[in-house]
Amino acid sequence: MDRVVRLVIYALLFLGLVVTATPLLWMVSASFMGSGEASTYPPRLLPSAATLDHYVALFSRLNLGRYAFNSALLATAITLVSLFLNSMAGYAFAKLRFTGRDRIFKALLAALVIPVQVTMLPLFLMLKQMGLVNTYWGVLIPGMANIFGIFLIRQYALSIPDSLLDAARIDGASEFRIYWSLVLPLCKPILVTLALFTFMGAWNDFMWPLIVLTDDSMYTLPVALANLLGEHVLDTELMMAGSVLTILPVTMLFIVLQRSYVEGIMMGSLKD
Amino acid sequence: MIQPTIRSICFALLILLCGCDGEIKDKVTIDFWAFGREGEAVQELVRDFEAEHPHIRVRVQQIPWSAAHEKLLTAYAGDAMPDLFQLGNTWLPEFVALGAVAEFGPWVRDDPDIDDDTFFAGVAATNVIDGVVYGLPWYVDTRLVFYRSDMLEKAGFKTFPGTWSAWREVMERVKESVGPDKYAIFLPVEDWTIPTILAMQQGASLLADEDRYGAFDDPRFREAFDFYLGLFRDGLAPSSGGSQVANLYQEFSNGYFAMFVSGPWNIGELKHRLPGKEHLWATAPMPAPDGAAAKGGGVDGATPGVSLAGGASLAIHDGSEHKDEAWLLIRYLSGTEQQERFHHLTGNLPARKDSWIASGLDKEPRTRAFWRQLQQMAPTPPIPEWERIARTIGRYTEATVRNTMTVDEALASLDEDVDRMLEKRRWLLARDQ
Amino acid sequence: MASVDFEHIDKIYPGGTQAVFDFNLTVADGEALALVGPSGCGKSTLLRLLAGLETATRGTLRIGGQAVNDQPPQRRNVAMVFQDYALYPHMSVRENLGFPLRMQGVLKDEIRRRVDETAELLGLKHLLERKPRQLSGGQRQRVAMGRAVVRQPSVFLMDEPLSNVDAKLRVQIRTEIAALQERLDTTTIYVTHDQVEAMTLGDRVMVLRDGVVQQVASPQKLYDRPANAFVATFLGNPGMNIVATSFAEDENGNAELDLRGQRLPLPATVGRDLHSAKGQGAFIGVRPEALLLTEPGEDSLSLPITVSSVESLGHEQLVYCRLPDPEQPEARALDEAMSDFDATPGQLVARLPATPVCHVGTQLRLAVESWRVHVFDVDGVCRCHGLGASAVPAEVQ
Amino acid sequence: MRWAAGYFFVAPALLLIAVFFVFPVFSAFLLSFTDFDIYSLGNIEYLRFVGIDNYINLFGNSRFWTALGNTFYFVAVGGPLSVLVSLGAALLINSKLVRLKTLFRTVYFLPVVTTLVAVAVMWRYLYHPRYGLLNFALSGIGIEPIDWLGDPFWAMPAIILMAAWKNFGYNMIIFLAGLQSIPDSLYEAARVDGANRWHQFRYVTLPMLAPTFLFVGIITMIGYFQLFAEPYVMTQGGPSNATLSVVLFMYEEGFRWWNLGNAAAIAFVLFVIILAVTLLQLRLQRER
Repeated sequence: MDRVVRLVIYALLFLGLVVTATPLLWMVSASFMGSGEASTYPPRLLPSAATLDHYVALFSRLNLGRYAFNSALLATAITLVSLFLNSMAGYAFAKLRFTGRDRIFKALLAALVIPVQVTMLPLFLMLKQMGLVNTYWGVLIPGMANIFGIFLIRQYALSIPDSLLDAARIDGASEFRIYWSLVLPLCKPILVTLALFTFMGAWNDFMWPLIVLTDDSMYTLPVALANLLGEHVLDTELMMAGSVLTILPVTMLFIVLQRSYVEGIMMGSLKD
Repeated sequence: MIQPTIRSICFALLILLCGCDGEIKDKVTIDFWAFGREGEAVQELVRDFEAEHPHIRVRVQQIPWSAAHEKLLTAYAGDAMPDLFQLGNTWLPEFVALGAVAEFGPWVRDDPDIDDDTFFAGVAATNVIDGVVYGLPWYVDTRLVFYRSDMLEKAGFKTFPGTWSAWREVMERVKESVGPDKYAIFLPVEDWTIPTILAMQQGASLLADEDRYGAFDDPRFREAFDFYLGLFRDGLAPSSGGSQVANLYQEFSNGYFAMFVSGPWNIGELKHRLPGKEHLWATAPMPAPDGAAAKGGGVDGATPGVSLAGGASLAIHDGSEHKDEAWLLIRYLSGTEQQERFHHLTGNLPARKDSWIASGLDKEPRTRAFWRQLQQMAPTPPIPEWERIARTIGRYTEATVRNTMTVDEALASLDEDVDRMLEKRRWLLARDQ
Repeated sequence: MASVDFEHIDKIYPGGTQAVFDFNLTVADGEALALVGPSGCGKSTLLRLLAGLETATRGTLRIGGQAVNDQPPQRRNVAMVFQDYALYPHMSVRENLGFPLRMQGVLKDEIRRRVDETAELLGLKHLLERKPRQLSGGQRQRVAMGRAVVRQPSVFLMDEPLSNVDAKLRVQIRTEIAALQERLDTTTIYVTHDQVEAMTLGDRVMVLRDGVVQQVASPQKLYDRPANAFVATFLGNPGMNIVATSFAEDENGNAELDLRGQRLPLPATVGRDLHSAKGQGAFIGVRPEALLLTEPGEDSLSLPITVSSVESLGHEQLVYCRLPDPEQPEARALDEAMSDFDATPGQLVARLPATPVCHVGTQLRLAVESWRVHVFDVDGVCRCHGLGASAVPAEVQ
Repeated sequence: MRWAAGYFFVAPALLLIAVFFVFPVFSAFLLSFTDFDIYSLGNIEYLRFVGIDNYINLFGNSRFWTALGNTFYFVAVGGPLSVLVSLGAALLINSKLVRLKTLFRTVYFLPVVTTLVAVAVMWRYLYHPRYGLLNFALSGIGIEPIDWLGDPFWAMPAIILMAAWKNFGYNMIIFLAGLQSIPDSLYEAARVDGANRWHQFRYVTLPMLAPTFLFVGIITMIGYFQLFAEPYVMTQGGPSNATLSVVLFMYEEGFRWWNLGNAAAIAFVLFVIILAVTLLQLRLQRER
């Protein structure tokens, strides 16, 4: 009985594996095909002769290096800044006493239901007033503080024993010192997770950079890719190469750090 | 341990974030937005321009046509307009109304190289609003028919027809000869240009009362619309939309369809993408409606029916700090010689007539169709809302092609939608009177 | 080194709970004071007030004569050892020990020297490069001590420092701490809920309950002369037995107690102001070791009991027994008041030698020498230690 | 003094959230009562206060209803589908009989971290009616080619399918966490009480997963209501508006045609819907 069940389970799991991985593998494969090869019947799974032409074209003609740089720059900046600000706030909500703390925190949680699209229109007008449309800052600023990040850090910081903070106070550390030399190292697991979350979120973000950036020298990869699609919709293989390059960095990052990423999701969901 | 690293990364980031816009002092940099293929090709011309004007640097940004209108408006809304930009000439009224475009008056008047007969009249007219010049035509564009001459021949036709009825007949014959899996003509289902051209050929005005209201219940519009829909209904065109056609050129070459209606850039594309098959395809002006009621177009095929006065103009952002330099570049790009070069690079047709004659385009068979067509052009209504109205026409066209709406419903809703879009225009007009 | 003064300290938390009521105490320079009481009695609050982790709602706190109410923790020069040690988990032992010095801006070489010195003192030398999670419980405890010692504070604050150490080790460390305190001669305030620790480590012991001081005295005195029934039951393991009785008068008008019909004479000095209490309830207290399985002598009283359970501990046995139910309803009402100091009405525990073995259900008589009986009034305040001739009036707190 | 520290720590984040989130939310509310458009951007005198006209027009606009209908379609079909697939995958992986758990988990999760735009671009090609891999695979089992993105009937299912592929890994992880938090002793107790596999699933696993279900349900629903990038990249809302979502509609109104007043009204309607459905879900959960 168990053997039959086991067989069925494995069959289903491998089916899932095929369904999940095939599109991605095909994308990689198609990116190495010669022009027009992906649009044939029956569809080809592997290139007849692998070529790097499309990758070369992306970097030489289509400026992909620049977009990758922009994506990396913005995602890194958003990650660092938001990590800093969110961890400060999350720690304070968990461990410091001040009037209205719990009420403010509840209000923040309630605000999670508001779809971000509501804010986009006025935000655009505000940034325009501040002269920040079409600048890196325009992409960066709205991502600098994030309620979910604060929540995640707070949940984790709750587990830091108060006595540790008190000990540091008695040992003569200032409040900022306690945060910097004690809380941050102690929160390292959640910080790594949140950093991954934020980085991937920023890397994959599409709608806001699409709205706020007009100058193509500042485009992020997804925006550039959508742009490229408008122009090269017929060049399947080129688009696949662009997609591969857009996906590759986050995928690598995930595979390397998948453990803490997955744990982070569990943490964010269970400690509700 | 890790802190110094983080700190130095932060610092480096700050420098990057602040310092990326650094400019070299004594050079003037002008931003130039160009769309699609033009954006790629114009770079070469711009390099020569920079060589001629060492104090000017031009940053060309290439924007896909599909996003161009949106991007320009976003840039306007966000105060991020380039100094100089290409502009579909049906969009010009919109940007003029917004005060985003600089007047060309003195420059054009004082220029010895530009007079009333330099450009095609129909196209030049789209750059003038209330008597003021706001843009200079860069290249012209109109829609006409590309067809597979071999397939037509196989169906028994040596020349392309000049009237709607004859056109219809050709399509029917072609369809008979290619069988059920292939089609006579390919028409993108959500397209607004072809129904609009057909309607303008019928003499429909599209909008009424100084463009305050939609006028799509006009029987002339209706007639054009019916003709257009008939092509789908009778199986002459595939009604499944563009997604069936992954690659227009490949499918055209495969004989999936025998005709399509498009603009001049496809001459270049077809040459480029279908090497060695030049003898298989040709171009022809839009057929004209039958009978004398038609507006503009000639009677029964003697002259082409009207088509859209399309094309792209070059305009200068009113808030630009480098208008003079931008004008220099425009002047350079609309010079006879550069127009010719641009044609060779992109296949786009020069806006200057003398460039046509100098390069013999008016004689070459494929472009000759355009030369003829360009004499027969009509502008779309010069109002800011046009682009949106045009897309709405496209949407309702699609709805009828797909049979989700009857023609009556579609046209009524179209009128209703357009009236709503024009509400602000009516208010503004009433207010300013 | 410095003395510590609490003057009229009140502490009310933001939620409105009052943890400390009008608290007064002076700890002399170099003295070791143990603060003991059940959890939630406010003893930790007092430590935290002194450390500067909480601010007093009212009153003045002095260290070395100087008011420190408004001083942040780092300016008070106190060191604290926490219940869970509060070692910084990401720092090595060396870094943990050096941290307070680093915060004071002590130079690197000096930090090194002093950390080494402290490590030597506490036998931590070989552990200096380890992280806290690589240490055993006892070693962690010692590091925590070291971190307090290294900065040479004027006051040591210890918040139940032994409660996380297993029982065996606890005895050892307890003596070490005592020796260390002796040697450093630093004013020490030691909070614990364990009476044994309090008794062994404190020069004086203070018993605290619900934010109110019950008694401050030397360990021996606290045990022998508890000021009230709470202190009496709290100290000792098992604590003092409390039995409800009532006041009465003999035919001569002398005050006496009526315990299940037995008349227990009270000394005249005590009896005088109890006259008015005639007929009221009272308690007597007897330590388990005072209950004897012998015939009552002339200066002792006898309690008829039934054995309800026996805990044999090898060298002795703890015999739980019941007194017959009282007849007077008012005495029964008094029983209920006993839950106040954690005693079960009618139940006694006797600490008896291992033999003869007692059996459940046996009816016995236990004898108590009258000088070992404590008398408490209805509010639990101790009125006298001993009965009859041997009686000593209790000090009124 | 310590209070000051608390404020010092939360101030930067709260300030940013107040300025760049809370304030815009209120502004959006005000904006939705004006006819702020491209004319007003140029000249603020052209701004009119129009009361609730934007909302009235919205409810009279058939495209809005289409967008709303499509969005509900996407949420109602795509949400449960993706949640069920996630649950299935989690149960399979969590099975005691399976080895290589990490491999399966990682591969299943991979689509989640990929860039939406890039995979949408890729799926456009997979869905190609004549050359796409999907139709080819279907032809293998005798199914006629489907014009996935070109046929109004199939376009939304195509988007749903892609979204399920992209998202199921995330919920799967949450379910896995939920499953792993069920103590083994419960299953052992159930087995001792004579429960078979199905009974164990029905009477132990499912009830114990209820809080996880609620959480997954709510975050999936909130996320799915904000459908945008998939149709933006794959279909631009077509064909025949079959994939026009509320957010795409808002984007078009707001950032293509710059009718910010209208767009703000759309955004608010979306907000109210999300809020209502969230409360409804919480309510249903509590009643159970």
